[in-house]
Amino acid sequence: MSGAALEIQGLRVSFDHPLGLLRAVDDVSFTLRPHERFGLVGESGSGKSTMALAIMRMIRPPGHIDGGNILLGDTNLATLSGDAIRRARLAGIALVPQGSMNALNPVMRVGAQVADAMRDHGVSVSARAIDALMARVGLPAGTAQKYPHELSGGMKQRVCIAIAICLRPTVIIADEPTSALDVVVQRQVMRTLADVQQDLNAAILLIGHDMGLMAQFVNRLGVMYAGRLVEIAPIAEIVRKPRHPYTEMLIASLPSMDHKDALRGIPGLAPLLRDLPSGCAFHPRCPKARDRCTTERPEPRALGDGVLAACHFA
Amino acid sequence: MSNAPSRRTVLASAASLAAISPFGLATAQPAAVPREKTMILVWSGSREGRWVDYELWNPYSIGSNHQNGPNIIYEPLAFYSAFADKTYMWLAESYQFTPDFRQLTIKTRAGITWSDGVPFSAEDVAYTLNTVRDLGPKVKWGVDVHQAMQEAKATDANTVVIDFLVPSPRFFFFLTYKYDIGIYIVPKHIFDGQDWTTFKHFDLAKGWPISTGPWKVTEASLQQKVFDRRPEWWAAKAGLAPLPVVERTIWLPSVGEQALAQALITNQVDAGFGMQPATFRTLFNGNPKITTHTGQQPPYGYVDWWPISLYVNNDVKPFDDKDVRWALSYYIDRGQIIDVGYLGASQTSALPMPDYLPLRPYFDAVKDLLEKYNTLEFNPKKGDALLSGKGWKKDSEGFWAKDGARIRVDIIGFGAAGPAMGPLLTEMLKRRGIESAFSMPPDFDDRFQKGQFVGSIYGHGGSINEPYGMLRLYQGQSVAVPGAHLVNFSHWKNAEFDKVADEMFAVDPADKARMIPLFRRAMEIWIPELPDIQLVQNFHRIPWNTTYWKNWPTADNAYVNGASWHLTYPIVLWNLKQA
Amino acid sequence: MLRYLKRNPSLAVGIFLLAILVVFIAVGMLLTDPEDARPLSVPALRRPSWAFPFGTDRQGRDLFAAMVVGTPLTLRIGFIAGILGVTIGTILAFVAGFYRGAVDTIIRGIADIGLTVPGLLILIIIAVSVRGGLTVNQMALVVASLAWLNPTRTIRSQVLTLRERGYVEVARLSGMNGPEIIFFEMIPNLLPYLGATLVNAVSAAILASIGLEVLGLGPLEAPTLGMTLYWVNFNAAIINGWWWWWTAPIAIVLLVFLGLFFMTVGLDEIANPRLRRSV
Amino acid sequence: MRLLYIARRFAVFLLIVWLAASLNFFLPRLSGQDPVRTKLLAEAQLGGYVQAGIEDMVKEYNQKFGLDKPLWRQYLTYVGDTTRLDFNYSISNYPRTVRDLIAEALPWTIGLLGLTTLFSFAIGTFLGALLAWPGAPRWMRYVMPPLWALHAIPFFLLGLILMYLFAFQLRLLPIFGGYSPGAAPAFNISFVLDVIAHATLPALSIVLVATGGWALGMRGMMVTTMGEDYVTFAEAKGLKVSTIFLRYCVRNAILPQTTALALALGQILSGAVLVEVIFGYPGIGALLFQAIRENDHFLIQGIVFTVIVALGFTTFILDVLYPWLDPRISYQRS
Repeated sequence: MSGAALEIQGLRVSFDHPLGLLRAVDDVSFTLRPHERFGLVGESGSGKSTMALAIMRMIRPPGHIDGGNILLGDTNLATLSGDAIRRARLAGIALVPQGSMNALNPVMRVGAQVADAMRDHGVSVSARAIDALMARVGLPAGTAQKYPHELSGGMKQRVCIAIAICLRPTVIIADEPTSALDVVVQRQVMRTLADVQQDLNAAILLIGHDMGLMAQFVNRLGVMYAGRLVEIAPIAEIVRKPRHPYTEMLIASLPSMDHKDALRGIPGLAPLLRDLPSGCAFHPRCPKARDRCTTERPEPRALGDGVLAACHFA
Repeated sequence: MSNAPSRRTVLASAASLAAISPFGLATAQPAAVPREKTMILVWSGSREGRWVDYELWNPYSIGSNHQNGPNIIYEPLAFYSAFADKTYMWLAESYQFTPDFRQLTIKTRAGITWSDGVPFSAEDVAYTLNTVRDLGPKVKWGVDVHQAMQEAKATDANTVVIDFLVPSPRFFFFLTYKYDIGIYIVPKHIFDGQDWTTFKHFDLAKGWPISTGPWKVTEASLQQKVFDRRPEWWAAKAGLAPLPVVERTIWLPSVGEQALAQALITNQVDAGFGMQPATFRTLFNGNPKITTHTGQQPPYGYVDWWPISLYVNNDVKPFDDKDVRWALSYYIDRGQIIDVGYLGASQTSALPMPDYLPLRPYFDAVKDLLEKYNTLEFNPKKGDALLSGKGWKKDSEGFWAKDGARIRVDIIGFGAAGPAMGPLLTEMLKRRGIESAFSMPPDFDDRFQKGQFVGSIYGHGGSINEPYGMLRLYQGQSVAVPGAHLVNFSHWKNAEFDKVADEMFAVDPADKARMIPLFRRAMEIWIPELPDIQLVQNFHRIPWNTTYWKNWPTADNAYVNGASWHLTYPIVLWNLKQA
Repeated sequence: MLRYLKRNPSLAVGIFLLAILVVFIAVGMLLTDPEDARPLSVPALRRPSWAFPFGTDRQGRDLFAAMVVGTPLTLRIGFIAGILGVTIGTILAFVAGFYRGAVDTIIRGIADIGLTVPGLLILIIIAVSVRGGLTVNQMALVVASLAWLNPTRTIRSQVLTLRERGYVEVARLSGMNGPEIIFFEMIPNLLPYLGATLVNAVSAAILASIGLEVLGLGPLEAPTLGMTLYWVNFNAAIINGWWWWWTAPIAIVLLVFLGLFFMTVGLDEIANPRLRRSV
Repeated sequence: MRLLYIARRFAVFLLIVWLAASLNFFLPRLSGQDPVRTKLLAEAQLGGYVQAGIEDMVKEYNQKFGLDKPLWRQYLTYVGDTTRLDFNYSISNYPRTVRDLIAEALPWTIGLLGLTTLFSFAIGTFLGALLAWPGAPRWMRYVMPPLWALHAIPFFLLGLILMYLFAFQLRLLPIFGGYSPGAAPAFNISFVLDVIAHATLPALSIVLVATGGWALGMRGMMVTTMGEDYVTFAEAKGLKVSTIFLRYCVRNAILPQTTALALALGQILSGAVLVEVIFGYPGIGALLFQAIRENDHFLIQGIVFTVIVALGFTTFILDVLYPWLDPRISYQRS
């Protein structure tokens, strides 16, 4: 389908483990339209970070991509060869790392870490251009000369954003960009992210588990469970009427200003990829679970208004 | 180029890696001499492969050692070869004692000049002896001359008259070069006014060191010492000795036995230093041209004047008892020591004297005593009998003990002889019930001199051509030689023996009629007492390469002993012929 | 345990090598008479044969017996010095690392300076100063005198990291005093690391003792590995072609050091799991 | 901030030097042996003829060396002399001064030790880094085990084996010494080649052993570094493999290696002493062994002091360089 910034078709990623094959991402498909902000939520271990790495073709042994296509515009990243995929990274599709990670090389000045990224893509860059880039992400002058340990968490994250946008990619993947940052800084970082998206007219895939943050930032939301995409819907729709029981419980566990009843958590634990429950992986924790759920795995069905859900009774 | 060391700080030289050549860089490279006219030898007197004393050509100065080169520069009044029992009168033409041995007149040879043209005269001899006497403990031989000599006067250009404090029949022999002993005669016009303890007598530009001998130092550095032949040598003109065929001899510092072996095999070197018996087989099949004093047969060398024994400190109980000493002697199998310790390449030694020609009559005089008291007998039963006779009994672990205390002989050793025999001796004693351990303390000499030992492996610097030297080693105290610092390593005291030794001191060594009975009387006391346990002769096993040079001193051509570090080495140098 | 070894090949190899050594010594003890390790027991300089599997040396020692008797002696020196070194090292490390303050700076200063000085030089000076010959036990003490420096430094750095860990804070808050924390909280967690440091200290101690012995500063009678090499060097065995005289001790020294080395690598992996992934 | 850091490090260096000097003064005297007597007796004994009047000669010499003064006076003069790098005469090699002996031996040890250490450090580190890198060539797998095995052997043992193989059996290389006997040192090619030929075996026995050690150390560090977040992000940035390998992984992994290098210098020198003694190499190691064997107080003091100062100085240089390598360090200290 032309016109999509990023299209994932039937992506499958699994890890070899002494006790058998772990399917971290199991036949996931979705489309990211240009200029769109698409959110991806799910408990930890649901495969969302693995998805991000798979899209960037950065899965290391013992993991491997078993199948599916990753269409960035009209190039299929899944089939790209070694150096081609390297050139595609950052130029075509860029990653903003997790806030908690020290993603910057501790012994190099931050400016140099932008410059070397561009140089390795054959783009020469002047110090003045870097300073301008820094300014665009809201960093004070002279930040380029500083070392990572001399910057605050928020500033470091903005440097990462600067790096992500330096080659004007069409898609930016932000994998929990504000984790471990306090709320004030969180807001500033998300504001920066939004501004840069305006400039670049790029699409953003925001991965995280903070439904509140998602609600304020993304246009459409996808929910991952045990390696599968169980529901996709426009944000307003999903908040108003979640179709998949798991989404329903996620939304319910959100504290809201208007009604004050007790918070309801989701019983049980995320399933171990080693021994997935049969049929629909959610059935042991699903209040609407019936016999059919335990035997037949529900495939995602379009339910109108751009909503998809993988549940027999949605 | 002045040889004073430049004030280079350590750190500066550490930084300049290019300073591989230390400041001792050889000056002008001496003119080339063909290899077949050059004799190259390696001597182990150096320090880890470097001639640290390359500036020292005054054998009396502190730190100097005549073995490292000065021994072929300063000619003596006379040479003595123990092997040939022959005296070469040299700078001295003749000498005459007064009957009471209180005065000695020496006639020096005329027509001898120093290498700077200044004539040699009796004045040089008198000056040398008087200065050595005055410096006393500050220089080598100082104390020996100080004790015996009152004054030396040069009555005319060729006569020196020496007056003694005590009758000294052996004084001229003491002056003579033999092995490591002899007085170096120095040029008065150079040495006069210098401080002998620090004067180096080394300056190639001035032709120093000045010498009457056939060898001139043309290069001296950390790496090598080069001597070139002086054709105008007086002795060749006087027909006393042939002009050496060797035109240049290069002396190299040793870096170890293995390097020497390799250098000999590859003909880089013509003569080496004393090596271990085992290495000779490798040398012979590495280079058939290599030979020794005894050709390619064991013991691969000649008997040195320094027989080795197991000293036992007679001050330490129970070793003051001669029966215990004899028991120890009976427990030691000299045959096994020679087979295992020296691979068969050695000889036993019944008395603490070498079996040289001039000493044979003395050995014959005590042959019967040695048969009665065989100092080399290996007879454990006799040893056991002696010990049990004195109340010792073997304890539960088989060690001899008396009222709770075991006999224990801890042996210390040094150099080559120590490790070669030490472990074997301790093993033999342990097998017979005597506790023993061997060690090689770095301060061996200090402890051996001070008597801080029970057992010790050491030699005897005593006799060469007459027995007095050996008797002096065992004197408890001496009346004849006032203030003499006595040796007596074994701390054995016997007044009767001391008297006989003092009596011999005043007897002319040539007067065999009186010397032999005196020696017999001394041995009748010494042998039954056995102050220390006799073991083996000491051998100098020196490899010679006959590729370029022949007529090395050998058993059947023993004109002198072949040690390059001894004072008699010039004799070898003028005897060498081209191969 | 066996299953675990499969996952940590280095440790397995290490233990296997040392096991070979132990078996060699045990079997050796049965086959030969230890007395033959003393000089003059057998004919000298015989090539390896059925009668003398490792050949004989110049002083009439049966080298097989010498190795069987000598190896445990060398190991004993190594273990005594190693264990002494690590015990002192651990105590000092905890005193310095846990209590900090002036004591820490002093101990750290001594350890750092001590480590910059080449250990062997000081050992040589000490060995030379000992009046009589050294016995095997004295040798162990001489080597132990410097063996504590490295353990002190390495364990102290571990203590510093552990000290900041959460469970130590919790232990302190729950009223446990210093020594209790050290014994019940910190040491159990440090055990694999202490193990690795001990094996390292033993290996270093053996190296130092062999170094001293080769220079002739060891117990001259004992047929230890180092002393055998001293006699090899003294008798210029290499140039005289008696190859069997030095091949046996060097082979055993190799076995000892390789065994200890692989054990250290193995123990390191336990102490630092990240290393395990990519052996 | 930088000057304060350097000043503090220099103060530590001076403290080490002072401690070394004092330790160095007392240690040789510990043995209670009288070096002058030992020297004179050894010399007298050389000739087999024991000099009369040894006691008096000893007094003379003691006076000349200043050994007859009370200990504390000796210590004061010693400290004074040391500041001027004048270590008095060498007793066993009189009349040569200790400083000249050291000046002659130091270049050899620096040449042998300096080059082999840097060489093995560079190769070892590079090999170790490559080994941890998944993209490394296959044959790397087979280079490492032998190097690891070699690392377990002490220098001098490998030296013995190499000596047997190359010098004795194959007669390719000289067996002993710093240069062939009789070769007068000069800056011509033949002498330099001669020195290189003599240094090959000792150098090989050090390099082959040390390289394995550095490789192992580096491999461990690389494995840890490759797991760091900034390496993953570097990959996400689409950097070239070489950039990631060199500027991100190796650049960070090498930091602990350099500290290990500073600490290892002391032990390397210990090993080198034995290599020098076995190969008769005219360096500081052999000189020190001879000094200790002859209990030459001044020579021991001079050498141990020089060694400690040299090591202290190298550590000081590494300390000062370290912040340049790792910016985080200087930040923490100020």
